[in-house]
Amino acid sequence: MKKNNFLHKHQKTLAPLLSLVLIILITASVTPGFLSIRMVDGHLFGSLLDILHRATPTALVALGMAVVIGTRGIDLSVGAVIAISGAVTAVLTVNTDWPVWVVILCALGTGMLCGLWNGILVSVFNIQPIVATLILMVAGRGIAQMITEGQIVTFHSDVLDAIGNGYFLAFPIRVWIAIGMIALTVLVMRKTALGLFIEAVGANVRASRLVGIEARLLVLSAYVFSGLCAAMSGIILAADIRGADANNAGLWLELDAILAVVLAGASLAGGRIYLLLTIVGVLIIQTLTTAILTSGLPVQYNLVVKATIILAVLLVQSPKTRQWISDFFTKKKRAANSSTGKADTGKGSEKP
Amino acid sequence: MSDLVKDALEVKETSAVKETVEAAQSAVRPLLEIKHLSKSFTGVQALNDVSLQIQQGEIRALLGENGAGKSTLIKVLTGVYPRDSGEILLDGSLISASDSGHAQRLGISTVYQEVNLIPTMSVMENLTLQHQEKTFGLISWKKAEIRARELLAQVGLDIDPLRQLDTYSIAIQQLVAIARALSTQAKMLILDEPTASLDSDEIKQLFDLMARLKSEGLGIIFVTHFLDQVYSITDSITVLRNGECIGTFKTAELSRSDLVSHMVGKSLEDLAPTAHDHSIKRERTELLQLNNVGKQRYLQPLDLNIAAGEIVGVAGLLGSGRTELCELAYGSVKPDQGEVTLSNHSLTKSSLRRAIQVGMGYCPEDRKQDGIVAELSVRENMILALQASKGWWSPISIAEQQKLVEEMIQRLAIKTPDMDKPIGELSGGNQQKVILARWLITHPALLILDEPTRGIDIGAHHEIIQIIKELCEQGMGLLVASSELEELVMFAHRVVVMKDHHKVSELHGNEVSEQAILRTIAS
Amino acid sequence: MINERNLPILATLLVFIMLYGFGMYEYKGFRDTLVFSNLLTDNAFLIITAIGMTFVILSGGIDLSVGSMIAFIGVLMAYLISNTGMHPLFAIGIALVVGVAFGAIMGVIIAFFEIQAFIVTLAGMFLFRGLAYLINLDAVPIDHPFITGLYDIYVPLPGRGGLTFIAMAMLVLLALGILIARRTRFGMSVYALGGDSHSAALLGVPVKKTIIKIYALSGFYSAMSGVIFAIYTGSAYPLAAVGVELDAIAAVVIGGTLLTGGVGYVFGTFLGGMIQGIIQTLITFDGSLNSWWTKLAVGGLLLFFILLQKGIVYWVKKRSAA
Amino acid sequence: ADLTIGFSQIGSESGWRTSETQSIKAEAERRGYDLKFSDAQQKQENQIKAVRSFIAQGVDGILLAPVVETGWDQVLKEAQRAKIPVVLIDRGVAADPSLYLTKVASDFKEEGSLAASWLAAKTNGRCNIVELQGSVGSSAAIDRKTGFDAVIGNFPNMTITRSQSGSFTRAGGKEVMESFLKAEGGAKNICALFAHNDDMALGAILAMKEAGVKPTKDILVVSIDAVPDIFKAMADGEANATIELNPHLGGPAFDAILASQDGKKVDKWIKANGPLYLPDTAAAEYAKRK
Ligand SMILES: Nc1ncnc2c1ncn2[C@@H]1O[C@H](COP(=O)(O)OP(=O)(O)OP(=O)(O)O)[C@@H](O)[C@H]1O
Ligand SMILES: Nc1ncnc2c1ncn2[C@@H]1O[C@H](COP(=O)(O)OP(=O)(O)OP(=O)(O)O)[C@@H](O)[C@H]1O
Ligand SMILES: [Mg+2]
Ligand SMILES: [Mg+2]
Repeated sequence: MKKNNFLHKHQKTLAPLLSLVLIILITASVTPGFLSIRMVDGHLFGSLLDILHRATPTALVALGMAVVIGTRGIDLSVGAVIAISGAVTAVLTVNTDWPVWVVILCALGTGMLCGLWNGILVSVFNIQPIVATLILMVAGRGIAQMITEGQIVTFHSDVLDAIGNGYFLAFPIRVWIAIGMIALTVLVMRKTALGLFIEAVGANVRASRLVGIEARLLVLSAYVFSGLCAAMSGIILAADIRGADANNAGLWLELDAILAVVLAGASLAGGRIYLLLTIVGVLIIQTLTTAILTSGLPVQYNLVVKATIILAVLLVQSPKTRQWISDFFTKKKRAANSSTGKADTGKGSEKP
Repeated sequence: MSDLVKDALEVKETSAVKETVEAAQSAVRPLLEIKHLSKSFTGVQALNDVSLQIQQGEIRALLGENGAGKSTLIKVLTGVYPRDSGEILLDGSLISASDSGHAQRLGISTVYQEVNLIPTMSVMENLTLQHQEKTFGLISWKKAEIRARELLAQVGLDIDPLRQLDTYSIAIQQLVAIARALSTQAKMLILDEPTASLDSDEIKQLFDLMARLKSEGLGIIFVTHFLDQVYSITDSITVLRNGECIGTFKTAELSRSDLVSHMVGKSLEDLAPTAHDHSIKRERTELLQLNNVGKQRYLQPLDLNIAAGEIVGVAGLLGSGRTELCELAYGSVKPDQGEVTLSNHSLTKSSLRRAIQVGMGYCPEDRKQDGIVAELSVRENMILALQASKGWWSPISIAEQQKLVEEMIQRLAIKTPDMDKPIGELSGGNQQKVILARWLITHPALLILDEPTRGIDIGAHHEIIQIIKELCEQGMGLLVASSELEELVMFAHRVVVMKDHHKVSELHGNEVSEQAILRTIAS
Repeated sequence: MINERNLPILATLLVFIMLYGFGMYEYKGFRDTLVFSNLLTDNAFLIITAIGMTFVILSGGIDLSVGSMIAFIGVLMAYLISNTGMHPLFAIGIALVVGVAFGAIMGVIIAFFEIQAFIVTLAGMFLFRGLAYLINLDAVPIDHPFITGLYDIYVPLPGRGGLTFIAMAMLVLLALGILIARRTRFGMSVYALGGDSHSAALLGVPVKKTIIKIYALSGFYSAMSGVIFAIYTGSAYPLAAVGVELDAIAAVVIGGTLLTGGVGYVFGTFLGGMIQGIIQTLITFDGSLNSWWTKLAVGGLLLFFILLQKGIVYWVKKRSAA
Repeated sequence: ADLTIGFSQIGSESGWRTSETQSIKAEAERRGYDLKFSDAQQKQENQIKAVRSFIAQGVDGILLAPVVETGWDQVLKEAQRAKIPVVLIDRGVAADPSLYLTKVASDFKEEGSLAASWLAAKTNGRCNIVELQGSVGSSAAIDRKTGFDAVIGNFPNMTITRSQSGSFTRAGGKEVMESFLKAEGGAKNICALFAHNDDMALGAILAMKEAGVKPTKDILVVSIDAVPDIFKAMADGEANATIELNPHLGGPAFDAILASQDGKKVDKWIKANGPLYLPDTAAAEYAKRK
């Protein structure tokens, strides 16, 4: 009884987790060795590690996206911001002898600037978020290409190499970075009233304004944060291939990020967001991608498989499905002791 | 007296009363019959084995405290919520509406609680939605406009049906909703708190309309918290308490005090309005000062001072500018001339947060759009204003939140299974209480209330007025806009009368009376 | 006085006229009617897609699958015509039915499983593109005489321009869209749903049925757009129309429709699509922008027009208030 | 003569594409032509719009780098009606050759075949190959694969064991190569990598190095395009061969337009296939192209 209650209360949390476990198990049964993890050169090695490693850029972007979606916004420009910050990182590394941390700060600053731009369009000029960020989505790649002059700028830097592919305590450094960022965000959201304010603004701006929440500033900061997260992701992606690919870095990543936020149970109409579950959503998507790559499927099946599995996960997770299933079982139960029930109602209707 | 109450509370006796009423009615086949209806939400048994019958040409009051299950009954009846068990018969045949549209087609026309219209559509489009007349298979907007004007005339509204609905005030929207309900050929009309925020004139108009429909043989269910209205229009009364049907009574045979006891479950003798002293005893220290404050096409410039411990009422007809006055005073709409100061802080240009920090508070009129944050919990909704004034970096600890909220839930008798329930799932009146509580915990120096008791039951109404008075005795100033003159007269020290967006007069001390206000408005 | 609700659309019209005027002033070639008729023909498929998208957005939803649908329908049509030897009219019929059916299925998932439209249609976007790959990876020509014959349907205008079959088809579909939106009960239900879906349900709007119809209609329009695109290029290509969903959304929004739903007009979408086309044309006429400046210009002009439009609306409101 | 030429480019999706654009622009500038450039951002419809706009402007000639081979008949006919010669750049179209003046292009299939031939010679026709395909559905990917497959079909012991799309990008190449190495349990069962472009190969080389696999020693690397970075990789002993896709197509294209204006006959296909480069000349080539 008590256990049942627990399940009931945490349905929303359990559904994405369950989906993740299922996808991992199914992939493992199709691909031998998928679950194996070994120590190689003092760090962990295996497909599961690859998933974590590959998921970090998306996870960072999704983190920012979740906050923006919480304010009833959306940020389509993250892919372009990734390209811009990658380009800044590469060009500064190649063309200046500034210390790496200055370069990184510059790249992060550029990302926040991009976020500020989006934020101003949305909260000051009242342009609808999807269009406001669409502008930077289109123009941003142009900016990135301008910085790299349309070429892939290859660079070399030990620190950046380590960010892209180094290990610390057996785990990839970039995974640590992502964990740090996630932990920090969750902490700020939980331990201050910021999370409450963001959700309130997303759910009802008018009411939030009337209680004195400075909604404009809040929405603006959400986009700046998203820009920061995208910039981090951009640095990692550039460090990963030791080059800035202004044309392709982070292409369509915004869709994966939004997908992850929604898989976690958030609504694009604002309101409640779930940061940790968003990360689970990212892992679901990355597992799927990695599974398709290792499966040896012909390329033309990639998208159909991805779409089918995403749809399946969505359908399984839908609260409606759960309700129908539970209705089905209660009906069965009722049918079992229907005799008494029927007699009762029969009597009731005869009486008056 | 108290014996009677006790008797009425005895379950056996109640059902005896009920049966006699039913026996009297069973001569004719009831228009609507509800049998053993039950409905539960997670954690709440909203309706428990409710049965009732309504005849043709009967106006039935459906009464009960906030959260008693009135709205739920209506929604189950019209198929908005699926029922757990029970039967519904209309005209003797079993019906099971699958949604509101289906119910309409079956002949049940409903005005739900809160305004449920489409704010982004024009009045005409709202009125004719789903009933548009067509020529050659296409909607004819010419006919629609004619029809819309007819319907608006029925409820006595003379407004431009082509304008967008949300440019009109809540009261007008409410009337539009009623007009819409009349647009269908119905056997049953259900009105869930249609009179909240209406003025006496509109209410009279509505009652005339109900009387006419009654004579045409419609059955009407009417939900309200105003007992006067119950006694002036209804034939019979069904009382719900905690989801249970307490009984059905002939209006003429039930005294007010008995009715209240049935609703509340205990006798409340001190509900009668106590005589109110319209003068303040303490020394006058000014709180709010409006100096020639106005805004073009919004409100004519006016002066207004409120002192500590003073309650100033704002009266006026629908659309007279009461809400506008409140908004300018609070600062949610910035005036384009004049000065606003609160306890010597100039607020003319400052942010709302600053205003709240120096002691301003505002309960808006439109609870659904401006008040509640539906997805958030009762607790979060209640601490929102306090938290906002503190800033995001100094959070109120959960323990403290729980303490504050628990206290308010007790004090205002808010009916909720727990404080983490989303506020959107509370009954309308309870939502209103939460919004009020939101401001009470900020301990404001000056609280502005726009229609504060909208949709609140008599018990709570009484309680809230007590709280208001108490707070003022402790030195809080209060600006209350209300369409209920009786209420204003009960506690206001001073009443500002508005007309056509400017202040026409101010009644002081013993001048304050319903008649005086009405006279000022009429002049 | 101008009705406030028509203001955004009038502002869009004004922006379009100003732009066109600028083009005529700046470039000689722009003054020919050919430019205008090219705008109609070249943006036909985008506008058709955007009309379907307008209904979706008016209802408060979104449909990301339209671009992939265009590619899928084209490939399907090509397959039916060249591999089964079917007459193009039949192939078009089947393709439209398939488009409507897939749209309706997405609608069912959105309505009954209560999953957000963004995500369902995102999955649809992956799925349709994937299905296109499965039918045919390569680009294939559709050179059936019936299809090539359509190019000969042509109403010349004064100057070098003329209305092509494609432009006319678009205009017919536009008129149909306007009628559905403003003159049918379904259309009003769409507006109601977008304005406040909860209230709409209480007012008796059949919410689920309407949602399914909306996505089926969007499926119809994007399938139609797929057909038009196939006729336009005389070929089918599984990578066609990538990113068209975003262009369509932008066209709808530039046309004055609110993404939050409930407010907007189909005709505005037409103007929005034309404005997007004109941006492209102006950039080509200029011809001096390199690749990255092209991107910046597209984004910048988009922003400029949105701000201009907002400015006009703001200014008129202020004027009429004074 | 001072010509006005319209140039409809696909986009700027890769470094190679940008080089091509720059080369053509530089050539036009050198000759004093007025080049109207239009970037179609990977969209065929934009290219059609651009060609139509060029026609409306009455240019003297049009260069078209078609994003896809089909779907040009109509607009080419319009150009012909307006008597504007069209030169196709870097790939052909599936239209009647009479509709365009000429094409200045290499043959993707031939590039694939050349890569396969080199690999067959290098491994004596005995090799398990992993393939990094370009963007799914793109003609470069399809044709390079077709050309490659046609040649290895002659060698029973040459098989493609894994083939996935790396979308022509470095990041894609790296991620897919990582998964190949995981799925095959390291380099034991892989003898060579064939990448549809250099960028994917460069990404794959990074993946190999991180997995402790030595490119060229454990796995042979052959790719197409000849971008500068691949020469550096070859010089460092990390790649084996690349086939040049010539980006300098402006000169022959303009010459063709001039020739046609003079009423001379122009070949329908001006081949611009590049040679296969090997590590021996890599350092010098890198210095030249940097
Ligand atoms: N959608 C819902 N989900 C969960 N609980 C609900 C929902 N709607 C109503 N309830 C609960 O059912 C009970 C009855 O609510 P209902 O709205 O019927 O009250 P009411 O009698 O109309 O009150 P009021 O006078 O305040 O309008 C309340 O306890 C309320 O919290
Ligand atoms: N043209 C308009 N556009 C937007 N909002 C408007 C417009 N006209 C009125 N309102 C809003 O409608 C609300 C009610 O206005 P109204 O003049 O009816 O106030 P009232 O006297 O308080 O009437 P009520 O009895 O309804 O409270 C106010 O909040 C006002 O801001
Ligand atoms: Mg109620
Ligand atoms: Mg008011």
